[in-house]
Amino acid sequence: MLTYAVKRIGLAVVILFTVMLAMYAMVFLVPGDPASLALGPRATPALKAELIARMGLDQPVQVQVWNFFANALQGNLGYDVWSKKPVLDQILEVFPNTLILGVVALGWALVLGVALGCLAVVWRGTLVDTALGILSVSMIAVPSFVIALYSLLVFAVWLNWLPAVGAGTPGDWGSQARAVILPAFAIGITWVGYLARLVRASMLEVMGANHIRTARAFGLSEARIVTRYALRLAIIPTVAILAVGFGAILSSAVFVETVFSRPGIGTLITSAVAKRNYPVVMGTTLFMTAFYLFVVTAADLIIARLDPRVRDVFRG
Amino acid sequence: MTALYQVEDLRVDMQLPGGLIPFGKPPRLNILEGISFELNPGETFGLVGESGSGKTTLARAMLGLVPATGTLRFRGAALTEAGLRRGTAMMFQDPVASLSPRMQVGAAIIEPYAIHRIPKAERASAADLLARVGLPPALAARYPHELSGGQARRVCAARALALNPALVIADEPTAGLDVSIQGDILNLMADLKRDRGLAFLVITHNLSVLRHTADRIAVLYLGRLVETGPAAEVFARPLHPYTASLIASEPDPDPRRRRADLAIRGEIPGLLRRPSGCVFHTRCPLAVARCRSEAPILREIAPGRSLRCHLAGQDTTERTPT
Amino acid sequence: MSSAADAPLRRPMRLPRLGPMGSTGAVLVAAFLLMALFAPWISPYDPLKLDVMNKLQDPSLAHWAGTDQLGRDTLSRLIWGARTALGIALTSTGIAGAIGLVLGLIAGYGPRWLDGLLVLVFDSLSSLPMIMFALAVITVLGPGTATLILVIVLVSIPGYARLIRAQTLTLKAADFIQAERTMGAGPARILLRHLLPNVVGPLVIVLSMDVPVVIMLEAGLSYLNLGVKPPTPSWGNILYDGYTSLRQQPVLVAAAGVPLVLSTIGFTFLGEGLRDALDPRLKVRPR
Amino acid sequence: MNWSTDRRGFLAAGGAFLATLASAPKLAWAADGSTLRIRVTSDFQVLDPFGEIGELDDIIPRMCTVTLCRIPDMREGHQVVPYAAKEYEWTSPTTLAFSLHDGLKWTGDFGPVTAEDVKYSFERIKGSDSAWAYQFEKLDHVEVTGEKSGILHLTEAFKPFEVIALPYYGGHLVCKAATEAAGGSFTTEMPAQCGPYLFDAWEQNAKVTLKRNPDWPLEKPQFDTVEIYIVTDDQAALLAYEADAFDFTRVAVASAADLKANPPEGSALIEAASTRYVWLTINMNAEPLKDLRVRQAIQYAYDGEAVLQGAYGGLTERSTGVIQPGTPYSRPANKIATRDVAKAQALLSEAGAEGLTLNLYCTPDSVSLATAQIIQASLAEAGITIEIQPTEDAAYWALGDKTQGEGYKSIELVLMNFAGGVDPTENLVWFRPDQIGIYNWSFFDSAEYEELYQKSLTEQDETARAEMFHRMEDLMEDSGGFIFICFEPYLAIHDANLKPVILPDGHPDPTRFTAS
Amino acid sequence: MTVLNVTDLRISYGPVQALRGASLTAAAGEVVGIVGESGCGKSTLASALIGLPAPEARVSGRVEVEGRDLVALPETARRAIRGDRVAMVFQDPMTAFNPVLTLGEQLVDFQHRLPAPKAEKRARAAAMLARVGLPDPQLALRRYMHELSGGMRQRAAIAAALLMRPALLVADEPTTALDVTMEAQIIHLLRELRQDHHGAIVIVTHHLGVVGELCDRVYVMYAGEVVEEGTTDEIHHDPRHPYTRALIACDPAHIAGRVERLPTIPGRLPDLTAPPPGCAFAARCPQAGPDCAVPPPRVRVSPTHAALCHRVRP
Repeated sequence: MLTYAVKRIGLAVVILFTVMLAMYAMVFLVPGDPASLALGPRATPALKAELIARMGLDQPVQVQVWNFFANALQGNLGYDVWSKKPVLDQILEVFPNTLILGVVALGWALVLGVALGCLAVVWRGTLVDTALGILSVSMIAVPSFVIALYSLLVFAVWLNWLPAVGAGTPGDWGSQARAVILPAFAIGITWVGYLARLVRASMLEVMGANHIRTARAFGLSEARIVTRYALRLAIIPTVAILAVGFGAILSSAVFVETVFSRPGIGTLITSAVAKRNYPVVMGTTLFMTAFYLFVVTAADLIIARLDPRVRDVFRG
Repeated sequence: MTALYQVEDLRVDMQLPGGLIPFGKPPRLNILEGISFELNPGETFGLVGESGSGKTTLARAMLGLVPATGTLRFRGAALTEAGLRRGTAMMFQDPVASLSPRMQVGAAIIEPYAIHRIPKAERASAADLLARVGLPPALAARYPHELSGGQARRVCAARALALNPALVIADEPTAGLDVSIQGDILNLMADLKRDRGLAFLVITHNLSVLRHTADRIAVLYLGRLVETGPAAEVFARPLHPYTASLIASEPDPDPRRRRADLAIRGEIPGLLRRPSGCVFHTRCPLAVARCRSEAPILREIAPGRSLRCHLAGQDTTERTPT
Repeated sequence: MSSAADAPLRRPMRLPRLGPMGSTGAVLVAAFLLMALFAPWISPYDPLKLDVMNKLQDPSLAHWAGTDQLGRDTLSRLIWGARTALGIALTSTGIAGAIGLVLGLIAGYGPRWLDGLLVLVFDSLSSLPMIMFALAVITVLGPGTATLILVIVLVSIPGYARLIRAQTLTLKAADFIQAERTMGAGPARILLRHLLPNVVGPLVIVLSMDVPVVIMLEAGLSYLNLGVKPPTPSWGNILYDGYTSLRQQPVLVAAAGVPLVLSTIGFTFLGEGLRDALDPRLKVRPR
Repeated sequence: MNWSTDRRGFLAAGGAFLATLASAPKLAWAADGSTLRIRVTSDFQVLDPFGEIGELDDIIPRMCTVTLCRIPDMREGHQVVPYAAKEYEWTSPTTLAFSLHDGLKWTGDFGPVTAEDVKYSFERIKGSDSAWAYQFEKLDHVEVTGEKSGILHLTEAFKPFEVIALPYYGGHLVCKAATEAAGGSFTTEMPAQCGPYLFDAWEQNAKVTLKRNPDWPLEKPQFDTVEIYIVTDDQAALLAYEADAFDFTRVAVASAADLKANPPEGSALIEAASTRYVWLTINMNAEPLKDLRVRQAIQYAYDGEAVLQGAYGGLTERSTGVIQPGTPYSRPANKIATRDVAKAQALLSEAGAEGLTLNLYCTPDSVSLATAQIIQASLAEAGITIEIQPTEDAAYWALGDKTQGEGYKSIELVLMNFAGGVDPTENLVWFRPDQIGIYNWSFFDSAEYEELYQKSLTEQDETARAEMFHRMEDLMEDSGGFIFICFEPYLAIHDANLKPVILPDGHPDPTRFTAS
Repeated sequence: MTVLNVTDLRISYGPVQALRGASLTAAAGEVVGIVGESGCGKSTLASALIGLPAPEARVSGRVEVEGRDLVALPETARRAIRGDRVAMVFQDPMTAFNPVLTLGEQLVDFQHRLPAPKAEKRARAAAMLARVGLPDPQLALRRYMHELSGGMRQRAAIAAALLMRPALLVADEPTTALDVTMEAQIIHLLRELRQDHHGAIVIVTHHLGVVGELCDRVYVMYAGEVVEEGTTDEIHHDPRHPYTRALIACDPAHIAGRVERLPTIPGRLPDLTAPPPGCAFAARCPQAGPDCAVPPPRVRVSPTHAALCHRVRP
């Protein structure tokens, strides 16, 4: 298990480095120098010079690359060209909002998705199963930002039930909870569909396996078979997909946060794109990549705990 | 008589899969070592061994599908790609899987002609090839998954025959077949051998397949040849304790001849836990101290019979319960 | 257990049976393809023709879906929007599919070191959150259709390549490929004649399931004004126009969503139908 | 279709249970008059007056520090009134004497606000590379006559100085000691504050909170707390306003007609002319536009009426220059006032420039995009193809910037708008020859213009000044480098109980907001 | 004492009539073989013997274990019998165990009917593993299935089946997945175990060698029917049904010395969606005549020996 964990984490680190290198290389595709490009109207040469110096853009390329990596390893993702605040600070400031959104979205999707999936298994082959199948696929199909927009129009503007913008007042749980409902609904609905389909498929696959027949042959109760023998296996693809899903959800947060003007990683990055604030764009992307890799790696380690076969693949 | 196919001191190592990224050099695992034997034209050579003995790897090495060291000669000359490909053919253990799933049978069996760009005039028709293995021409329009187990084997045989090879390597030719059909395939192989002078290398773990078909057999244990010799002699008087155990382990359908005793205990060790000395010593009823430390070599102990055992020539049949 | 010989004759190349969901999808997809293809002939107006005096009209006989904030005919813009959406989606998934196919075959069939390298690149690319990576590229290259296609191609390749690689690795070890090798078939023949026909099936399924993702991405970025440039009609642009004109003309925002939702549903249904019919065990990762 | 009525109708029918879920109705200020919530479009970047850029950059110093004088609400004229200055007097055409209120003091032990701070604040910008250096172009020096008194010496008589320089941007005072301690400049953290409010909290890209300064000696502002919300999208802001997320927000021009017809309950709409002037830059240095006839063809083909209707909802009129209409200085009419497509086509064929394709750059906001698309359509009728290049802010501003490479020489058409000042010279300054490669993107290079500009600065006679300005705008139009589009109407919506104060550049001054 | 009594068992899956009226018995202390080729219905029969037919199967007839009819009992009652009075050794020991639970966890689970503390169940499991010849049973209890060798898995499967001392042990192809040396060991083990196991053992196999080595009595199945039954000796040395004869003749192990051509059975299995009304083997039978078109009688040759054939005379 330890070997597996070390290898899996090592792989994540290597991937992160590759991504960092790629993101950094993109800076040199920018026509003109990124510093002055970023400062915009009425920017003074002094400001530009200061920025160039702070971003280290006057150094030779290899020094820049080295600095970049050295800094990133210390958690220094560079500085916002406008506010001069460290990018990491900005990210950490808004990240909780996105994280809450992601967790709530995935959370309700998980509860409903697993429930629908189980219903489909129970009523397998019936009209209910077919209807749930069509419903799930439809949920997968509809773009989350369209749902976001329409739910904003209906529930916030038309019915005025829930706030239309923002993430609620810090410290006020009630207002934060109200603010997260619509965005989480919009993002999560796709995942209700995915999870329902996935749970149905993996439950059916596992329940048809030979060892379930063995457990039945030994007279174990159906409840015990499902909870102890089937679920543990059926949950494995769900855990794997949840990790990937977390990444995808954080990605779709870009649109949904913008629609709801909700402070978060998505609004941070879109406003940075609008300003060509490349350090923020790059820093945010790297941060989210690292976070995604963290989640996926953690999920893989969880899967390895759930499934002893996986960790032994690496034993060699 | 020159040997059709000569194997001398063959060795195969395999690379173990590392992680997802090749960190350093992945470990290598020895599969086969010191394999030497020859195959004569027109004979059926049986290669027997349990799963994990390396018999399929040996077949693949002989066909140049896995990298190997040692000397391989086909028709007296060093292996050439073209010579080998046109002179040999392989029948796989799972016949359906060995046919391209999206290719009709008719196209599949003339595939060798297409590969070697044989002029039309020299080609046999698909119907003709099917006829050679006793199948109706209508089968040419089927897809592999539409064939029964016996039909699929015959189709593979037809494909193997296309280039008129001198040697056909058959991997577990009867695996998965009911006894009532098993004979069909073995008879077909016998017919082809007789009518076309084909040599067969039959790879199997099932001794009973070889009993009636093989001219000579070789016994493989954990990547080492432990015994070779004429089939009749080996069956009648196995020299290696492993061979003897294999023969003795065959269950007998006659209840009146039930074995009282176990011929052999334990299991074949994994390739990662290859025993020192003689690879068989962990299960050998006769093992002595020397067997644990010193690896025996394969020696010819009588004309046409070789043995890899320190206790060479000891007649082990006495011990073999019948 | 009945032997394979008893199985009814099945032709693997025959058109798959799609089932009700897949058929619905196929009909929708066909409708949108026709709409995109014949946009110049079926759209009642020039989608770029302004008529500011008649802006934000309610639906009428003259303008079935009303007009937008510049007086352009919404229905015509929606029809041409199909062209934009499907054009980008099909082009980018097509290019990505082709490149992914080649890279996947190379990784799966090529030398080990190359495989390792490619897999690392695939893993890295697919670890980037798709939309954020798209935004990063847009920051560097500026928005526009070409950037959009480039981004989609870049982020899609790893998925396709990994699928093809996995299939190739499985097939490479399969007996029928080994059989080809024993018969002396060269890599080109094995790749083209035996591997290719067996890997394109899953690829087509995955491609068709990715089309709605791309449509969504195009619409989303266009909504943020980071996608196709105005005045080119895009469902995302129209949706944004509708959003900004919400108080004056709610029809616009409602109308833009209809083709967007119907087309993504159509492609998803078709993809699911294809998967169920051809390769039910194929796992499709959400994006 | 009437959105608001539908909504209310539904709510009425929807039952009390649903209504409890809905946001609380707007409360009367008397009940909770302590927090003011206003919305701006973007976050602040630099709080140092030296480097201020955007709206919030100006609002926060206005709240946390002081200016010598301030201008009233845009609807109440431009006459400045003393603010931090207890005494404020033009002692001669070139000298302005002031003394500061007692009790104004910096936070953090930096002591009282002194005349030395005034001197430091102004002189460090004067002649520097700050964007606001032009404000102090006519300032000679600041004479400190006492701890709290001093005299501003101008190089020549220039009455508009008090409007241009003092009420905003560079006019915000900074603490000399604190700023020097911070290294001579600062960005997002003010080293010392002295205004009616103090900076309290910043949620980046979301919200800035300011709290009442307990030590503020002058008139007490009405609100204990001011929350400034950052919502980029106008429509989102309007929706949020309707959901009672804030009390004051600017709204998109496109919403005006509907808001006027169906104002949200308990709301008031501010509709006013603003100083933001919009024009189309035609770069006469770009290869396809070097021929005056081509530029004039564009001026003739341009459909001004369609733009006003399509992009501005008919709320504003065609401008005749960069000086606000309705003022004595504005030019009576454009020379090319009516559209003439045939003439445009004739000019094009004369110049041999049929089938011309030009790039039109604009920022990607909905009004600009609409304007660009109408221009695109109207020029298409004359046979000119326009490729619209919506360009994000930063890249947009780099287009005509000569420090960004050679691109400024060849940009073709740019849709531009600037927030103007009060004095016409503040708007005309950007088209002087030395602004080529900075903000004069038309490559408009007129010696006569420069001469008139310099004269207009010191000319005291209004009529003579007006003559000069008219001539300058004629020169601009004749060059074919400009199409004057309009002055953007200013639209904001706010709680009916609130009385906002909006400065001429459209920025609100929250310190002066009152509520009943 | 008769432990198992199957009467006229019929099972069909949709249109396929997999089992068409099978009757058999097994007594305590006896090892009964069920032999036949693929498609003969023996796996269907094996599932029915432990009261676990496929969910879509339609079952009629009786399967009495210690007098209780598994077909008629409700599922809860059937479940109470499974793993307690009847147990099964499955064909593929790799997939027959849960891959993510240790062997110990599963063996403890399988004793859920036993009112005993977990530690005791674990000890019982260890003892049983030792009994079936697993070296170091304590270690084996902590292992996952993929960590055990094929032989160890099959021994573990047998241990699992014997844990509750069932009255009926059904072994479905217990040696098919194994190599010949391992097969011999498992046969040996089963033979050893029957000494101290007092219930009935039913071995389902296609391998005549396994039957010869292990069974006291044999039922030969063809196309969903029991075509011949008898003691192993009777079946081997005096087969009466033409199919049994052909089958035995085909087995190469049976043929002493070397032959040029091996015997085969021509033709193929009848279509079980529309089985012939008469003898199912008639189409492939060298002795078939017109009378074979009517259902053949069950002809008793000896008290223990009977065959389903027109040609067999008592």
